[in-house]
Amino acid sequence: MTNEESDVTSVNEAASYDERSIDILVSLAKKGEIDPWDIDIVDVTDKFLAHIARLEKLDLRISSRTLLFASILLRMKSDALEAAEPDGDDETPPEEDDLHVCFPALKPKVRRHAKRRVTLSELIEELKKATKRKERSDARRMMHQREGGFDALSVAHTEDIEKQVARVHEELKRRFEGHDHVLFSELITHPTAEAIVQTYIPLLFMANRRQIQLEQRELFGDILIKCKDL
Amino acid sequence: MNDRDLVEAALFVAGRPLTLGELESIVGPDADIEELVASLVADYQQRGAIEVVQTGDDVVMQVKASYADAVRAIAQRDLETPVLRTLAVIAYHQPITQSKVAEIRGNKAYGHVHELEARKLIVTAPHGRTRMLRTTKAFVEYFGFETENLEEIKERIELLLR
Amino acid sequence: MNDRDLVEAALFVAGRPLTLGELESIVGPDADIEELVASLVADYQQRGAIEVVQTGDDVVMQVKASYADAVRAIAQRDLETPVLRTLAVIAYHQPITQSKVAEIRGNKAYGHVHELEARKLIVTAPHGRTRMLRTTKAFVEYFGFETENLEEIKERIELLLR
Repeated sequence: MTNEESDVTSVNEAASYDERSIDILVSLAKKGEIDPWDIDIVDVTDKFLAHIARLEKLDLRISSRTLLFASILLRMKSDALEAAEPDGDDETPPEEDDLHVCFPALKPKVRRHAKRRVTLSELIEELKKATKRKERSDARRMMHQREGGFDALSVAHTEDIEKQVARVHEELKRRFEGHDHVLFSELITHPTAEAIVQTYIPLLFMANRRQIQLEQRELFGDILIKCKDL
Repeated sequence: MNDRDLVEAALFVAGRPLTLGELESIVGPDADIEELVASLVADYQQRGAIEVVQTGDDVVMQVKASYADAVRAIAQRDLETPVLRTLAVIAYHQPITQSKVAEIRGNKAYGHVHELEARKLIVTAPHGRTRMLRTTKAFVEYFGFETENLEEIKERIELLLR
Repeated sequence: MNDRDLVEAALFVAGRPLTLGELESIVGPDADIEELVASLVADYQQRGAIEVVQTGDDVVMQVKASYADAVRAIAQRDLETPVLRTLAVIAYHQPITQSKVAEIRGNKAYGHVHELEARKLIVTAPHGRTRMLRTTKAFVEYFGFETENLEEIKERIELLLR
């Protein structure tokens, strides 16, 4: 193995490891199970972007994944920066203004807040429920596999992207007649992973070619497609 | 076991307001819950430092106001001072955007808003790129305001400020 | 305000046993705390569903045993249901990796593991890219298992599952 090859391999490994970590963060954030405020988005994004700079020679599949994650993280970062305000600190509150004087006005009622312990039989009851839920989701997964599970990432990699771009191009041209924008959701008649990926990736290509402009006003919200030069 | 004592036990362990419906589900459908509650309210009024209060459908057991300050320190404080302060800002300025609250209270306010929402003391609704915050009925109940009207709550806070 | 009612209010809000020393720090050094407590114990014994019990230095206000089962459902549990369910999965499958727990319980399990570790009910140790989880002695005490042996705990759970 030449030096260059081993270099690429190690970058590859590091990248895929980083992607997995980011993957977890992104999926948690998507489901609303972590608050973007709990992670230092700015820091994570910067580290991730530094990686991208080293990924030029890599496999297209990794790059497109990377691009997607980077775009999500960048969006989170911009939202985070936008919302962030000059540091205030609870330890050194601002001047005694009306707000702090009003604090004593709020006197909660004094109630009992005792909490009881959970019993062993309650623990067992929850175990039964957890087992049932697991069985159900396993059954669903098996069913899905039988119906032909779909690997979204492999599709973009193996299919002819230009063909897909042409298809989306035609569709957009038709829809832009009389409209200054089209929503991503309008392009998806059946929201399967396959349909979404096969529409989204061509859009990225077209945006890159400055044929259209993509705008997402809310994180994970609908994407606004604006015509530039179709 | 008698029904009145069962209501008393339920209010004691709950540590929060229970609805007449919740009490009925414990005592059973045959009991006259309203009467049992009225009897407890009257009984507690006459004696000691604890009171039973009914507000609409809600019944709660709590320390009488005259003893509240003396034992506040020993009560497990369920809202820490910085969170309470953020809540005060929201109550006074509501409806107010989350970014405005963060401007006044610093970035920690985002965590506070999260906690206050989980405690159902405030509700948040999307508002452009930030969120609009306001207090809830649970807030009114928690602090013993007599009104749910936001303007009247603000007036009342303003009055207390003087 | 009288001293006896102050003791009553303190015991009510504490929701845990208070020592005679703690009560004195609330009521003041001039009061005969033991006498005030004895009077409350006697008073509560005669009436209702609540009792005041003194054991050595500790005084506690609690629901009488005969009412405890009837109101258990309404008392707040110190572990929320989803967290408890994750704990149950860990106890049954232990030692189990964090990623396996997440597979069974979903991504929320990461937060649950965090909480359970903070509560010292489980310990986690690095295991490749994930963590290996198991229950602790505190877990054994909490649920009243007679043994600390993991295999025996699992056997006991299996028995209860039937």
